[in-house]
Amino acid sequence: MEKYLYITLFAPLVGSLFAAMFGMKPKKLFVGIVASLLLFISFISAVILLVHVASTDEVVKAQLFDWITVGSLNIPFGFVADPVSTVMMVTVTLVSMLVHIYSIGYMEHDEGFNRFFSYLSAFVFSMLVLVMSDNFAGLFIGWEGVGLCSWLLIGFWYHKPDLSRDQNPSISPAWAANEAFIMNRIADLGMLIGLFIIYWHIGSLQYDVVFSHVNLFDISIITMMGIFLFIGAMGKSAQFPLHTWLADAMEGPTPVSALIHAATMVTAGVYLVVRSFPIYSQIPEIGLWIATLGAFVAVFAASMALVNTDLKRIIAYSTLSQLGYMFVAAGLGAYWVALFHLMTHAFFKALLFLGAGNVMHAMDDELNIFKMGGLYKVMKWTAAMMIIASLALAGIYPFAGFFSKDKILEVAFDSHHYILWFMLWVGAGMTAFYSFRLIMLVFFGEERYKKYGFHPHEAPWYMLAAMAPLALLAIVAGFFEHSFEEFVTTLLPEYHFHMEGITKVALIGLTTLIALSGIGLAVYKYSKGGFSEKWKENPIYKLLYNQYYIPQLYDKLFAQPYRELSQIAWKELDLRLVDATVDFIAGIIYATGFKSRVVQSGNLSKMLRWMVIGLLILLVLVVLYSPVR
Amino acid sequence: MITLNHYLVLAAILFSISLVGILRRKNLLMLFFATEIALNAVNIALAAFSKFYHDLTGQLFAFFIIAIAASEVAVGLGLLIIWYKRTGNIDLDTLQSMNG
Amino acid sequence: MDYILSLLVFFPAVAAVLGFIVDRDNIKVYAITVAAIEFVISLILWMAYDPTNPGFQFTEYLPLVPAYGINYYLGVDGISLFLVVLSTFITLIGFISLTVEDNLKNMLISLLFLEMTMVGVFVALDAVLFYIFWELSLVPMLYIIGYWGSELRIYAAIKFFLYTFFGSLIMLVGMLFLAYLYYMATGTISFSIPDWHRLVLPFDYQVWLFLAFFLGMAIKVPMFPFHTWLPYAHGQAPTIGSVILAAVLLKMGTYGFVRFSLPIFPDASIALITPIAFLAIIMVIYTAMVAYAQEDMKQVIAYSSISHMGVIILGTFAMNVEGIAGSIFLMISHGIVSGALFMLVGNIYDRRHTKLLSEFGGLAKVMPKYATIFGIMVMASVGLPLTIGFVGEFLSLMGFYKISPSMTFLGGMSIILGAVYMLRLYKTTFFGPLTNEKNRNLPDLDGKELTSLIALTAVVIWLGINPNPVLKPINNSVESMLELMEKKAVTKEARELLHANTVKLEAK
Amino acid sequence: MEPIRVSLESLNLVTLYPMLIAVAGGLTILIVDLIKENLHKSLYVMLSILFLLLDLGALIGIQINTRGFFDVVLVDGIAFLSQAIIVVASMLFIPLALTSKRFHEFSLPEFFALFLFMVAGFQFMVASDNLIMIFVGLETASLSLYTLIALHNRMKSFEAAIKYFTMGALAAGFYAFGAALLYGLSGSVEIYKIAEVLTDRGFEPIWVVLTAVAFMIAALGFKLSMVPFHTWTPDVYEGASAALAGYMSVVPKMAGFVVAMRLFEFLIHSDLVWVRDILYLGVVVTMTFANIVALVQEDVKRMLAYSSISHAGFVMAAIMIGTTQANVGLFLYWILFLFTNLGAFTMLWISRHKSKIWHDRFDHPYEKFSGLVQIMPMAATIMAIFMLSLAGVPPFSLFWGKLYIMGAALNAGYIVLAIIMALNSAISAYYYLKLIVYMFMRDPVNVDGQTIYFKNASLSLRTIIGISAAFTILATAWISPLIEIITHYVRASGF
Repeated sequence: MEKYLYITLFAPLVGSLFAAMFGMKPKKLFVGIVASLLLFISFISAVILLVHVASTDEVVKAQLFDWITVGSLNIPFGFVADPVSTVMMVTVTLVSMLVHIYSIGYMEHDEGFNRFFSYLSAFVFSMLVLVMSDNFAGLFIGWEGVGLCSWLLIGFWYHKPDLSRDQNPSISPAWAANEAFIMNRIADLGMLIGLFIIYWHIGSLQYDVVFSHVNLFDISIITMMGIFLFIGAMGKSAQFPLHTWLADAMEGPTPVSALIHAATMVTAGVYLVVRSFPIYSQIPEIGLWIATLGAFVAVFAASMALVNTDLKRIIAYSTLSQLGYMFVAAGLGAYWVALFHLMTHAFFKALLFLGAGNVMHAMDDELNIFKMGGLYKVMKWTAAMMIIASLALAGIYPFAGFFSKDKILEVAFDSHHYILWFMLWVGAGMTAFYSFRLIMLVFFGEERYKKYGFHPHEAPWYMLAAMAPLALLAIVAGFFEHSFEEFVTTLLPEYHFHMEGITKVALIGLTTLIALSGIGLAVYKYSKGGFSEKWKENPIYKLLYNQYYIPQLYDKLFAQPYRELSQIAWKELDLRLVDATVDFIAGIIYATGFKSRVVQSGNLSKMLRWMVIGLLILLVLVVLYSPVR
Repeated sequence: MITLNHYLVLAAILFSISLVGILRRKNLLMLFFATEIALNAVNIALAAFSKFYHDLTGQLFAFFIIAIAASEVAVGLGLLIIWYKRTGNIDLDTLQSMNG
Repeated sequence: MDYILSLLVFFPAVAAVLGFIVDRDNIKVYAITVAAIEFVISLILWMAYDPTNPGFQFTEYLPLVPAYGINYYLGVDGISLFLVVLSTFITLIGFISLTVEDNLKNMLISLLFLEMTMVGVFVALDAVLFYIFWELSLVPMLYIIGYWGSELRIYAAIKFFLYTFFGSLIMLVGMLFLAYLYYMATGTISFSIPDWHRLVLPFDYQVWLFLAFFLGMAIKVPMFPFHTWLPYAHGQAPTIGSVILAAVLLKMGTYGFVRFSLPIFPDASIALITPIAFLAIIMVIYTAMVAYAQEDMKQVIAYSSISHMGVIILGTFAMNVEGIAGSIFLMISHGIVSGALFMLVGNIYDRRHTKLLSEFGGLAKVMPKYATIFGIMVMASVGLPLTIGFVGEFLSLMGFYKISPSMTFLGGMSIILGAVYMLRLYKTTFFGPLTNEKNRNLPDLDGKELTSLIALTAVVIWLGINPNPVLKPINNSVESMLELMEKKAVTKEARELLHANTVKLEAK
Repeated sequence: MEPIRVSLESLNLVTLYPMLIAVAGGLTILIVDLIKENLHKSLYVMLSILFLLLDLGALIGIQINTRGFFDVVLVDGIAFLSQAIIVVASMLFIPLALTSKRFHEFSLPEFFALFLFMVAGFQFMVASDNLIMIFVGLETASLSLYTLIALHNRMKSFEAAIKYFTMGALAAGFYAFGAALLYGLSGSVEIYKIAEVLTDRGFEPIWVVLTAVAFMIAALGFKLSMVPFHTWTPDVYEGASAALAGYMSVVPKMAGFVVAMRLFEFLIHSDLVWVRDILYLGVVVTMTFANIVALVQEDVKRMLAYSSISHAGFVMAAIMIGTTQANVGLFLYWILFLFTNLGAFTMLWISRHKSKIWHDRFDHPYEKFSGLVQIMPMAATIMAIFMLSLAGVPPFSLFWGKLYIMGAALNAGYIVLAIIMALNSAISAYYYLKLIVYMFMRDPVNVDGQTIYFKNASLSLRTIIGISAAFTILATAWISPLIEIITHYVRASGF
């Protein structure tokens, strides 16, 4: 079985390197095809692994060779295929494969075609390293690797100039890329510290060793581990306050947003928490804290999505809020639920993004949804699939979202955190509203695009074909709930609901109700030309529209002071103080030299005088400084 | 009754005089004289000591000093004369082409 | 095989002397050949080195001034082995990528002498011998900076020389006094480092001597606040000068800490961990900020190397295998990465004769190869896993975490701030629209540049993925050194710290 | 009164031969000149070298620690060493007369005669512990030296000679007075007797003893150019020909050191703290002051003058420390310094140009050397090596001297002193570097270099340079044997 492990892992790498060979050459179609094929292979072997692990409850392990061996630290390149990682593998490879195929069409006219595929496959490889590694260090490799790839891909169109925030909320691709990288780095420091703590207490970074020993420790230590690891997770999963980069990351090509910033990378944080459940299950209060943060983000992000006019940003915010949901589940100990939502979300969110990509193509990269409308006529398929995705997102039966998202609400309610439940409930409503606001404004209502002179067209068949499986999954994935549960709970702890049917039904009712009403409101309002302009004057609207002014705040609070401080550090401290002191000392000595030359007046009688003075000094010393015996 | 100390005092006084001369005089010739005085002061002291110790070494030393003083004068005057030939005066302040 | 070290040390010198005869036009070929041979010899040394034996190997001993205990004593262990290889490697690469025309002969000859001193410092096992090479290395560098540098070159050169010279003289006093103490203790005077390692000193002596050595090392490293000669030296020096300075000469200081300070003054080193770590953290954070403020590409990298040296110092004073081995590895990786970065800056300088950031932008379109390699090096420099940069930084910080979590957190700032200035550098240079017309049709890297840079890239990746061949020998030597330290430590605190400084499962 | 009989054996004239040979040499040269007029200088040079060789031979013939000539002459280890150094230095100096350009002093036989007398004088000075003898030797040497300087025959050199002479006379006065006081205190002029007497009497009356010592310090301080008795040094060096300046920076000081050693040795080791402290002060001031002034010189020769003052101060420290190791260090340092400094000055001598094309006052301003490496790399490199050696950069010769003396200081517990020495070396590095910077990092100011630089070069000068360079560069190889020899002799004479 190791064979399949390695195939899954390295096929994307091969694809990436293959594409890299043509990285600086003009577009070559086969590059994309080869890369996609390799991903297909990788997907297949991932499925094989999944089946194998599912059928025979054995965990497939493989070790390539030792990476770092120092002192008592030994980090191998070790990989493991257990229920959790196999699920992740399948999800990742599947979505990536589809995105690859989709990109062949999407990036058709981009001269960076080959480069794009090498980056994209490289990303898949790193992501697989992240999920398959059997130790924290390996996870960290993938962790940074995906960071790098997201940096490359966000900044893919690096040649665009920097604009001011009001022209382009995320200043430029390059800027957004750096922002993403640095924000993640901040979190990574936390994660590294987490690793240090684990190492210095347990002496290993292998999951099995760590998790088998973790319960030996004083609760405070485990708490530290939990906190610092979660800080890492916050960075990758863009949880508040490290969330700003995700929206800006939409500067990247849309397939990238679909794959990295919706389906896979951003969920790495959730994966980390799920993966290290033995730690978190020891420290429920931290879990609660995580859940609270998650719930907050769920609402907070959704609220921003309500008013935004940027097609991709809206979806980005919804991703954010869905991540919030996942953390609630993970935090409350319903790890498998979190994982389940992670998977379903991957499907329908990727679908949503790809649909958005089609729309962008159709509207030649116009993003303002108020310049669209009535596109249903020209792009039925896209519209259909996006509606499916939105329904799934909104959590309407029988779509996938219904099963996973409602589970999370149930968990919240069941564990008696009613406030959390309420927040999520409101969030669900918002979600339903903004997703259908989007649908309405893009696909229905008057055809505003005409006055901007766009000529939309449906995407080519293979792009739609690439989306179809996702659409399918967005519909049916939910029905695998139970098989999924029993599969992953062979590793993850089960979550026992202890509330009788009636409340359960009531809850589902309530959730569906708010979702439907959200949809209803959106459909009703926007079929009637939407809200009146004066809403735009409303301070709340402004607040939401400007993302609570948080980016500006960060600018004022961190970026600018840092810039100024470093200027001071250089110009004032380093040059004026430290260096000047050194030169000053040297200068003093040199100046003394000039002063001392007067002794050498060259006048003989003065010279004689010096001699006599010298003698006299000695004689005076004879008198004054009487010898100490 | 004149004791050793009187001689020593005399010697000391002479020596100081010579020092003063060296400090004050701007004339090269006078400078040489001043140094001679210094040496003679020493001679007196030495003579006195050797008498005091009933030991000839001191006088021996004195004789050597006289001889040396003589040769010094020889060399000194030689230099002085050349200088006078070249510059036409023997003022100390003329010799400061080199300084710093 | 017995005399391989002498061969390694003096081959370049002899070659340099002969180089005077070689014809001007062929001198470069000659130099590259010599450097290549030297590199091969060092590789042979590595192959022949027995990683299981932590002690000094290939030792050569020959009394020089027996009356005063000075000997010609060479040897190499895991700690120094790779610094030797690094020196020869970087010299070779530097020669290949050399673009200087003016007075090339003198430059190459002095560089060959420099190579001798570099290798010499790392293989010398006699303090005076060490000192000789240590000081001698200043002279060729003085010439290189002072003659081939830019406007302020003479100021920079003299500042570099005097500053380091001053520091090392104080260190020399320390050495002499240490030899005297050894004489007091054993009745025979000796400057040989292994002898000193065995010498147990009372605490107060340790502190004073430690400080004497510290001054010499700290100025060389350079540690805040003795670092101000570095920006000038780098800013003014020609490319090859900066490359070697950053890659090897700075390492002499950190190497000195590992070779002298820790094993000879264990108690003092441990007692002074906090202040030194404090300085190191200032280096990390403060110089990172200064680097961010720079307007000149080269200065950014110059300051960045100070910042990284801070991490190295932290690792060295972690007093555990993880940290020290990590710091030594970081010396090597930083040598390669910063060397590469300086070369890259040199390439662009050769094309545009300016290093000002404001002159550039959007180069990625014009020079994709250049941009790619630069990107890789930037990533290595910010310590991305699977590049050479990560291993050392990770281990150093991990090691120091055991000493002080909070300080490690501050030191860890380097992974954030490093990304900040490096990505800014990269963005302003390569991203954005191509504004400056002068850059419109710059040629991409040519074969000569590519060969040297690809070689470096290969090492960066290879050692990033598989650092163990390097780490193992280091690990063994460091372990034995720590045992020695624990054995000879006199203060209770030191012994406890050294004893407790490994992983233990602390069950509740 | 019955006649006093003196048996020749008791005189033990052997001890006197070296000096006598030197004197005889001087006379011979004069006689030869009488017999035949205007002979070529090379003859004189070779004659002097021959006599100096004989001198050396005679010296080696003597076995150590013998007194002679009414016990006035004492040939102990240090006397032997110092004489050897003096003679060898002189032999290295004399060939510098064979310049390719004509300097008229070298065509005069008197020059060589006086030179040999001077050598004899120095030998007397070091080979005796009798105050009278020392005084006589000192004066013989000095008087000849004044004349030699004057013989260079240009206004500067006369000025230099007069300055030197006048101050020398004063110093002689100091010496005489000090000697008289010591005689008065002890009733003897033999240093070892004085030591005995004073020690027995517990140095009472203390202040008189100290006064005597003060005078002696002043007198020797002049010879060793200790601050503030140093003021003659730069001017005299500037006035004298570069070659002679180089000689002066080495040999007279050697003699002075030996006398100082003899005189202060017992005082240092007595509990008379005053002397040690005063010397400490003098040493530090001399080193530092000279260094600092040297920083701002525009003329290389003057710079070297100051640098040699500071080196002298450095070595005086050895006397102040007074341990055997220190004394060994002293001789070691001075031998190394001999070669390096002689080399450096000879480089100046080689590059001496009759007309002042570079500077209206100086013969060797820094500008003169700018870009030398491009015109004559070899010469520039050698000069640079001399400078580095003077700065104490390993492995060149003087580094070992510094190492050894600093080591001695530390072993005797003078840690602060050692640090001060280190700092001074650091400061001094600046002005040595300055020359290197000019030679290597600037472009030549004058185009047709060949015609101007090194007009004065000749085979013999080159040879001298070669010897000094070889010695300086390969110092590492000599150090060990040197130390052994020196230690043997210094031990032998119980210092």
